[in-house]
Amino acid sequence: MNNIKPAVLTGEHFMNGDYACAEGALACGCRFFAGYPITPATEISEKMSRRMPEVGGIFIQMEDEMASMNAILGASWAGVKSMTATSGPGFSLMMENFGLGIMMEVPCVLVNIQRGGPSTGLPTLVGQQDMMQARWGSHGDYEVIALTPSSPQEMFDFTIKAFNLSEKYRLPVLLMSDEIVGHMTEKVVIPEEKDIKIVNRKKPEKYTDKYLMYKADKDLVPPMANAGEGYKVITTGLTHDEKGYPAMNAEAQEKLIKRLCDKILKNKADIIETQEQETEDAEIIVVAYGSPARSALSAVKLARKEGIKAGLLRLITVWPFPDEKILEVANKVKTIIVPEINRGQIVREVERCSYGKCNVISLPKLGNIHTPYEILKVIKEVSL
Amino acid sequence: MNNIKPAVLTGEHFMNGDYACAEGALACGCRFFAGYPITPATEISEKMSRRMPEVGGIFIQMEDEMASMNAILGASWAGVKSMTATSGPGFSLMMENFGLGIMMEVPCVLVNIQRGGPSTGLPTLVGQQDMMQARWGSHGDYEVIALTPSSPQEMFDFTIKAFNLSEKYRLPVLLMSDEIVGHMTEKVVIPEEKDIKIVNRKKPEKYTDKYLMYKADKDLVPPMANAGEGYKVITTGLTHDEKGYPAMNAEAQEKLIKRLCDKILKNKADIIETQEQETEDAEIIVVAYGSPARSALSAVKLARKEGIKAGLLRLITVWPFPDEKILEVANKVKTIIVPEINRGQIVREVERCSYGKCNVISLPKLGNIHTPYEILKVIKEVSL
Amino acid sequence: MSMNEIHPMDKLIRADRMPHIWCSGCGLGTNFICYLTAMEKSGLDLNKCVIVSGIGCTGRIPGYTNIDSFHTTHGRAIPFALGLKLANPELTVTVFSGDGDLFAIGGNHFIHAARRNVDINIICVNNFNYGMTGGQFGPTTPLDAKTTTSPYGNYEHPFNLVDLAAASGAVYVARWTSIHVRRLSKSIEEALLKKGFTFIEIISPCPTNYGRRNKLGDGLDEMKYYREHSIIKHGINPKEADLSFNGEIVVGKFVDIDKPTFLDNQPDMSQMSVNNKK
Amino acid sequence: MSMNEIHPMDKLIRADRMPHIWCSGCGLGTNFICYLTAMEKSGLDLNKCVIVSGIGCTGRIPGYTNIDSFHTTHGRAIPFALGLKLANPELTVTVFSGDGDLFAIGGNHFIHAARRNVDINIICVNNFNYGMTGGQFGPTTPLDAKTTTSPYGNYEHPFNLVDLAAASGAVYVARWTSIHVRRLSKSIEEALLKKGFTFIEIISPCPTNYGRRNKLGDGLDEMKYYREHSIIKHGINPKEADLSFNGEIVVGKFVDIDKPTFLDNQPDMSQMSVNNKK
Amino acid sequence: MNLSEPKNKDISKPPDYWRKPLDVEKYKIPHGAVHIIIERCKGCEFCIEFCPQKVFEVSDEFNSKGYHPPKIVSHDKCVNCKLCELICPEFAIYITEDEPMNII
Amino acid sequence: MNLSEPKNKDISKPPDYWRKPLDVEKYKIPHGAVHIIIERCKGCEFCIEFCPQKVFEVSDEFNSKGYHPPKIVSHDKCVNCKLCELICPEFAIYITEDEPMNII
Amino acid sequence: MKHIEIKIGGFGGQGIVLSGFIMGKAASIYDKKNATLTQSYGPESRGGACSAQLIVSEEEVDYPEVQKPEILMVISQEAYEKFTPCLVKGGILIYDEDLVNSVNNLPKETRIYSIPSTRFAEELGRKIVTNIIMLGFFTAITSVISYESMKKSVLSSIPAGTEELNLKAFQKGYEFGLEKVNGV
Amino acid sequence: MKHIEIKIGGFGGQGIVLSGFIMGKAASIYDKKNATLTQSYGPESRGGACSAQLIVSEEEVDYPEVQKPEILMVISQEAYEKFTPCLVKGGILIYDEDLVNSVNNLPKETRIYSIPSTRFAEELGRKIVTNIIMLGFFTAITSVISYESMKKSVLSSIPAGTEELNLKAFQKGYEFGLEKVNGV
Ligand SMILES: Cc1ncc(C[n+]2csc(CCOP(=O)(O)OP(=O)(O)O)c2C)c(N)n1
Ligand SMILES: Cc1ncc(C[n+]2csc(CCOP(=O)(O)OP(=O)(O)O)c2C)c(N)n1
Ligand code: SF4
Ligand code: SF4
Ligand code: SF4
Ligand code: SF4
Ligand code: SF4
Ligand code: SF4
Ligand SMILES: [Mg+2]
Ligand SMILES: [Mg+2]
Repeated sequence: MNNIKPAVLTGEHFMNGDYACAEGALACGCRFFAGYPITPATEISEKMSRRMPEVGGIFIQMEDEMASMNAILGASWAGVKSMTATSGPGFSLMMENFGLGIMMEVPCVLVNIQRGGPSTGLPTLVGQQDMMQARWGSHGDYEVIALTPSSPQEMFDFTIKAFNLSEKYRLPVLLMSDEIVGHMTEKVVIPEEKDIKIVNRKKPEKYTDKYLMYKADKDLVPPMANAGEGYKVITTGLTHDEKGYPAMNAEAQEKLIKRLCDKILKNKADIIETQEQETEDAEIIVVAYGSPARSALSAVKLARKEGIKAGLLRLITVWPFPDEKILEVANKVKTIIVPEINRGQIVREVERCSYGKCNVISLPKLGNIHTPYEILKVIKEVSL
Repeated sequence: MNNIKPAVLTGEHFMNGDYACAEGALACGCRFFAGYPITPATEISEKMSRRMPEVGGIFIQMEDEMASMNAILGASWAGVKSMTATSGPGFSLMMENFGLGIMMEVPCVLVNIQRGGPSTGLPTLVGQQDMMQARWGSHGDYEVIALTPSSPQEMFDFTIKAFNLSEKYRLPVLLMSDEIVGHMTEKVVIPEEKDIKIVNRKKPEKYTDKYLMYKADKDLVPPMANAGEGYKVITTGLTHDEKGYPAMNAEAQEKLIKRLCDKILKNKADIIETQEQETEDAEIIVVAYGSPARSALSAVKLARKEGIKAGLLRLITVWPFPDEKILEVANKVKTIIVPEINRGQIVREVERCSYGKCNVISLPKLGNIHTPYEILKVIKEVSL
Repeated sequence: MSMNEIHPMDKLIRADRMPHIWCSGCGLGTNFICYLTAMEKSGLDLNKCVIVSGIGCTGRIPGYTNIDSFHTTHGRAIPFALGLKLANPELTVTVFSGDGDLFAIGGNHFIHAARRNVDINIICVNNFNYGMTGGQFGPTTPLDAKTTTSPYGNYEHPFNLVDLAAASGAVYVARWTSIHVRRLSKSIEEALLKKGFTFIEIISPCPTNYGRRNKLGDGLDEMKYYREHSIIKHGINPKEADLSFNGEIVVGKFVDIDKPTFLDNQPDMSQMSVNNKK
Repeated sequence: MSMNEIHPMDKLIRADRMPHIWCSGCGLGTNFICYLTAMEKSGLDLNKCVIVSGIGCTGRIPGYTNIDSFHTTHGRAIPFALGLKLANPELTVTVFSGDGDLFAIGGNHFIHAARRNVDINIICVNNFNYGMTGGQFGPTTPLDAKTTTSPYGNYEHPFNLVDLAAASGAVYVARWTSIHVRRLSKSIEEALLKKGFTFIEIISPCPTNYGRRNKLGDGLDEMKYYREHSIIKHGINPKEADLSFNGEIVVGKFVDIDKPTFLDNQPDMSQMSVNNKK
Repeated sequence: MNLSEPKNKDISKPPDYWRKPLDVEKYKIPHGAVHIIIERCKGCEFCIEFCPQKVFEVSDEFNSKGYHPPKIVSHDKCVNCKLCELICPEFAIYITEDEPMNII
Repeated sequence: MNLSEPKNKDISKPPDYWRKPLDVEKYKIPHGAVHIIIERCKGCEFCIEFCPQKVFEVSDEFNSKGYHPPKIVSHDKCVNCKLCELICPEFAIYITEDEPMNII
Repeated sequence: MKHIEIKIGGFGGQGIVLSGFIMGKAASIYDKKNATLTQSYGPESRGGACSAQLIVSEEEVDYPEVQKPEILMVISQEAYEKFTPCLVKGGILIYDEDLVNSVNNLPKETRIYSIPSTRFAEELGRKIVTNIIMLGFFTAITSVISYESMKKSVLSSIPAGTEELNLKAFQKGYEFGLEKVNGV
Repeated sequence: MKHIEIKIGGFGGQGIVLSGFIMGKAASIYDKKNATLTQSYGPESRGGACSAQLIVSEEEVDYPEVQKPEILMVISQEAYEKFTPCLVKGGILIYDEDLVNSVNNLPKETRIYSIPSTRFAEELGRKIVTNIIMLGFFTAITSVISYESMKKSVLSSIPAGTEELNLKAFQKGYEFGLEKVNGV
């Protein structure tokens, strides 16, 4: 038994983002991982293949990403916290059954270490090109939760946060990381087990004939019965009523889809997290997330040194989108600059939420993160 | 040979939208169809299975939608116009390789007869819930062309238009129809063969050693060599250079992805089609597409009868989005109303493009189209 | 006749959902009751029995079963079931789905789960077509059969499902038809109690779509056909249990072997030392 | 030694892309040259020869081949190839890809294309792992083998690819190793000229990932191992050609039969009358 | 290879729990009371065709779904084999045990 | 079943086009001129190990990629079998036909 | 009659949608009017509720759904119950008297016509032509579609080889309808 | 030294990234500084261009990429050619003299240190420890990371059972470096 490590590796580690993500999952109780290798997310699988047996969990490498996604849904229904990890091509393949997770309200975590796309694209280089796909990639209407870490430490922390949100709101939560963060190695501090805040799914009362699978509480989230507990679970990807029975009509659809969306939208205040740096008096605000948020912070510091009133609004939760926060900022500043490693995705949301109140500038880049100077240059231009 | 029908069924037919789509494809030379049955798109497959052998083409029912998508890409590379048809769940599964089509620049047509989602949802009821997915459903950055017919006649006409655009701009074009239009039966007039305008892909000059697979012309579209013609085609889903060789760096990515997007964005004037009814003096404009555009037209007519200055802007091309047209309208009117069979998707684009210039109202509905009165009610409310 | 109209199976089904959606003469109801009977006889704790399906007429079975039941997406029942089983090995997990669901879109999951010998049970209703979407041909449709997408007769060779299952690694492989109610039920019971990946194919009438278009008469005629044309050949090489259009139907149990399951093969960490971890 | 450094194969490869990305000691280059030689000897019109792959180290082969070449997405080479072939039956279409590409994510397309007997040729390089992504186990990895995702030894049963191919309907099934350059090349030539769905498995060294982690030495050691441990058994039942870890490697041609292809079976419309169209 | 001969234990003969073997209740033929839930029936006629005792016949009546449910023509002949219960796709028939009939 | 015996036509023996059968050019052993494209070599040593005539040996030199290409130690022994050409993964060796050597 | 809305209801498998198709084709192709047919059905292949909705108009049809049908044709009790509440005042109800047996709660001034079409069809030897008999009946009773157009439409919409049977069925319903209308 | 940027370049398979990892771990975990390691590589598993970039800083590292390295350590000619242009004026170049043979076009005032580490490694019997020798050499030459921390980091980053060999290699490089620095 020597050299077998505990689930929570309390202490300081020099660790890459992918590994930190795996450790975060284990630390908050994830005991089922199903994945299919893909650069640059493979290291998560690799770490899990070594660690899961150590902590009595299951690691399985599936035949593809559709299988991986479904396996974690099944595992979660068996009452076990579960996760998968992939990158662009695999993310696309998971989208159909990500929708099943939304419809059946299954807590679990889906990690996307974004690389350059479309198609096979640039497997070894960074991208943030799946941000809109995270929101719209599956057919039908739904709302999602997506978090964007900027460092290995946050890969650890936000994985736990993702699990907590998924258990609380009963849906697959997206951790939208990128190749730079996933492959970057930095110090990761893992707290003691008792200091890790863990949220677990609500359980229903004892089973009676009157038990309703999908009767939501006030928070719009129904308590969850796991398989094997005697609740006679009934669930389907079809539109269904509170009993969980298929209900093939427009009224049932309105009711169900509205609740599924509202459980996110009405709890935005609880879900959304943003971070501000030097924003109080800022006239120019950079809105950023993921790895470019690091360049943006550098740029803002450089700009301040030059006396420019620049600030950073970092999105930690990109979805649900902080509409109100953006409008608040738009009302206050002259210009918003949005650097992204894509051709301008989240900037569209910023534009939408700004209602023309300020100037919105997209700073797209592909295949690499912006240097601070690239962002600084634009800050300077608009500060004139 | 008696009773075998020609490819172009010139004449008047009482035909449903799905069949009209199949006939449109055959009429403009589609000779390869690969599909997998799914309600409410199955009738397209069924019609193709009967008709393709009649016209010397290939109908194949694949094992799933990923296979269908790839089969049509292969067939198109063999020089044959090809198509597939599906609905939500299958559309999700096609997304990864839709991206391959974008990257390899393969002309073909992908039809989505939208039903209610997410997940298996409401197989037999209408939806327009995949409109954003059409734009963002595959990983990576790219631009798409998506058309939204409102009648069986348009199913015929727009299928031809979709093929023409796909051959002209070398990409898979989306026909985003819906269950109501697909299953609706109306008169369809099929013109004489000679009156059907057909665009075929540009061909490269005779092969020499210097031939470059992906060297674009001024229109940003490279001429296309088919397999078997001696051009030593080389193509990949990886980021590539003009030779078609993989190029694993940010510069190649910037260059390639920019061209792939620009060939759509810079040709928007040629691609985008909208239709206006009673808009000249309108103070309230309904922006609609697909089947609800029919309700919207009814509503506008009823409003006019009551002396309200209402108009209809119908989107025929939803993607690329008519940003400029919307801004133009927003500058002119008091209110834009957007009825959609979803929880408000395209309305977000309308909001984004209006820059707060006018009031934008989302009129979402699920599982059925709006009645004219539902739209009229809102028109009346905002006209006060 | 009693006034007390409670069918003894009503406790195992969601009786408030009756009548089910299946057509008159469809074999699915019969197959379903065979499964319920087997589960009851097996002595398994019903609270630990789980049923999973994809989409299709057959796929509606879980929704009518009064145990933990999962109606997943088309083709994905097996990986979903695998997740359930591996995460909680106490569960007895059965996938009950159609030929199209399991072998068209879902074929890859089938062969891989069989290969891994995950301890789940697969029951496939083979009605030679996609019933739910209106009767298209599928990977089990015989050559020349007419369906809505093979109007001139099917031109694809069908799979021999029992052979494919055996070649993929299943430890228990059997085939019955809907008329073999007792043998089928007993076979399902065996499979439920067997460790490892089991596969049972049920040849079943779809009068509405397949039967009608192929002039096989109604459901009753198909059932009679099975009674007359089935031949039991236990232990035969599954390769020789090919089905042909309107020909003899070989039924029986073809494979019943023992092999470590996916969970049996998991690393025993108590034995691990630093050396194993390189 | 000549000063004219033009390799005779340079006309068949995209020589300006040399050196290729494959590691020293990798079997892929050798397998590749066997294919090129076969194609040349076959007498086929090279302008009508097409090569298709998915993603992986093996999947890079098309990009180096100086004929129409398609590097598609992971797992999807077969349906892409099928589209090419059916849309233009004049083409000779070969899929050259890895074990993971063809049998993990792509497994379903394989069994279905074989079932349909689409006239394409599949060459699968089985290096027992996913080379390109850094050496994870896959569906052909032997039990107990170490890979980056089986650090304690692989606990999944592998497929016997030749058996699976045969059970799925392939009309030509053979297996060779990278050392069997002449037999392999001849076998590829046969497959190229054979009508119907053909399958050739090539056991091939991946010293960097699989070999290193399993103490098999470098590429040369693996090649020597194949030379010593291969045994040719033509015509053996593919079921008996199982591979085991570090054991005997049965090679040879196992299946060579004739069967109408997908295109052969297409309806002959000149025969159609109104009655057939009901 | 992995394929061994299947263990043909018992599925080749009809399982023994379906009815009590005759020798247990010697001289008595089990007898069942047949119950039909008319409204569930979809008129497939499986029960009519396959009941070994030909207990049923098609009736002329319709149920509210428009199907002709079976009617019992010779209730006395029922031997409680429960085949009808097992084969009816609609959960529309079940058998309860009745006093066995002496055949001596 | 579909499985018939494979036609074992010719792949069980080495194909005949690899070198001219000896009886064609009686009394002459074919002889090849060996060409190595040093810069392509990745030092796998396949050629060295598998050349039936042991024509090669590892050289001490490095090419610019840092690999040791083979060197020719007994050029005269080459019988133009082209195995090296077929087995070299790097397209780094090829053989041209040389004057055959008389062995009488 | 500038714009008329028709609803047909019954079970899946009764040829409901085909009836609507034949009517619509007659109106559209042969009578040269505008016709829009929509349908609705559930997950069942057979036996589930099913309806067809047809709008026949001299103008273009914008909104395609039927909201308040002027004519309702029903072939099941369930469809009767479900759809009669929508029928306009003074509308026409046509039904199969074998399958709809309790006719009540009707909107005011409804004109009611019933026919034992299932029985007639059984007499003709093929239950499957019930819907064609109904179509003949419909043609006699309403003036939405001309007799000639409807006949053409029937003939061009049924499987080859079944012309005679279908024509007989159509005629049977038509004549029965004429009798009803003319009060014979 | 508040913020220092280091770049390591060579071929895949040479342990480039591991070198960066060991340095970064030493700085971060044992020297208690901030360290950020990033890497870049191509599609090749072996033999392709590969580099590691390490920032060691007393402050938090925001932008993680190395733009103008103060220290460049290269183990292939290709890496030499590619990366030397970025080296800052007065920076340090460390290279393997067996694998980098033409050293020219260097930025001004570059301090150059070379070591035959591949040869040393072959002498130690395992070519694989080339990078550990380089690390020892690096430790002696620069003052970025303390000797003790680097040693601990080496020991905690290599496979169990290879401690002795690696320590020997590290020591070899370190001593050779000390000689160079002290001009012995
Ligand atoms: C991704 C996806 N593609 C297609 C469908 C449509 N679909 C639903 S069931 C089905 C086939 C069902 O056939 P089978 O599994 O044989 O079941 P049966 O109805 O015959 O019992 C299909 C194609 C779907 N729901 N999802
Ligand atoms: C959808 C998708 N999932 C995963 C990957 C990552 N991926 C690329 S190649 C590969 C495996 C390759 O293995 P194999 O086919 O055996 O080829 P080899 O490299 O061993 O020749 C994987 C998993 C991908 N590109 N796309
Ligand atoms: S369509 Fe076929 S399989 Fe489906 S319920 Fe009807 S008879 Fe059964
Ligand atoms: S990783 Fe393996 S398969 Fe890939 S090139 Fe290297 S040796 Fe060959
Ligand atoms: S129990 Fe047996 S004998 Fe009695 S009615 Fe049923 S099938 Fe007939
Ligand atoms: S078997 Fe059941 S459904 Fe069929 S006729 Fe008999 S009672 Fe009715
Ligand atoms: S041709 Fe044959 S004998 Fe000559 S060097 Fe090559 S392998 Fe050796
Ligand atoms: S076979 Fe080729 S690559 Fe290998 S050592 Fe010989 S020449 Fe070099
Ligand atoms: Mg089926
Ligand atoms: Mg491989």
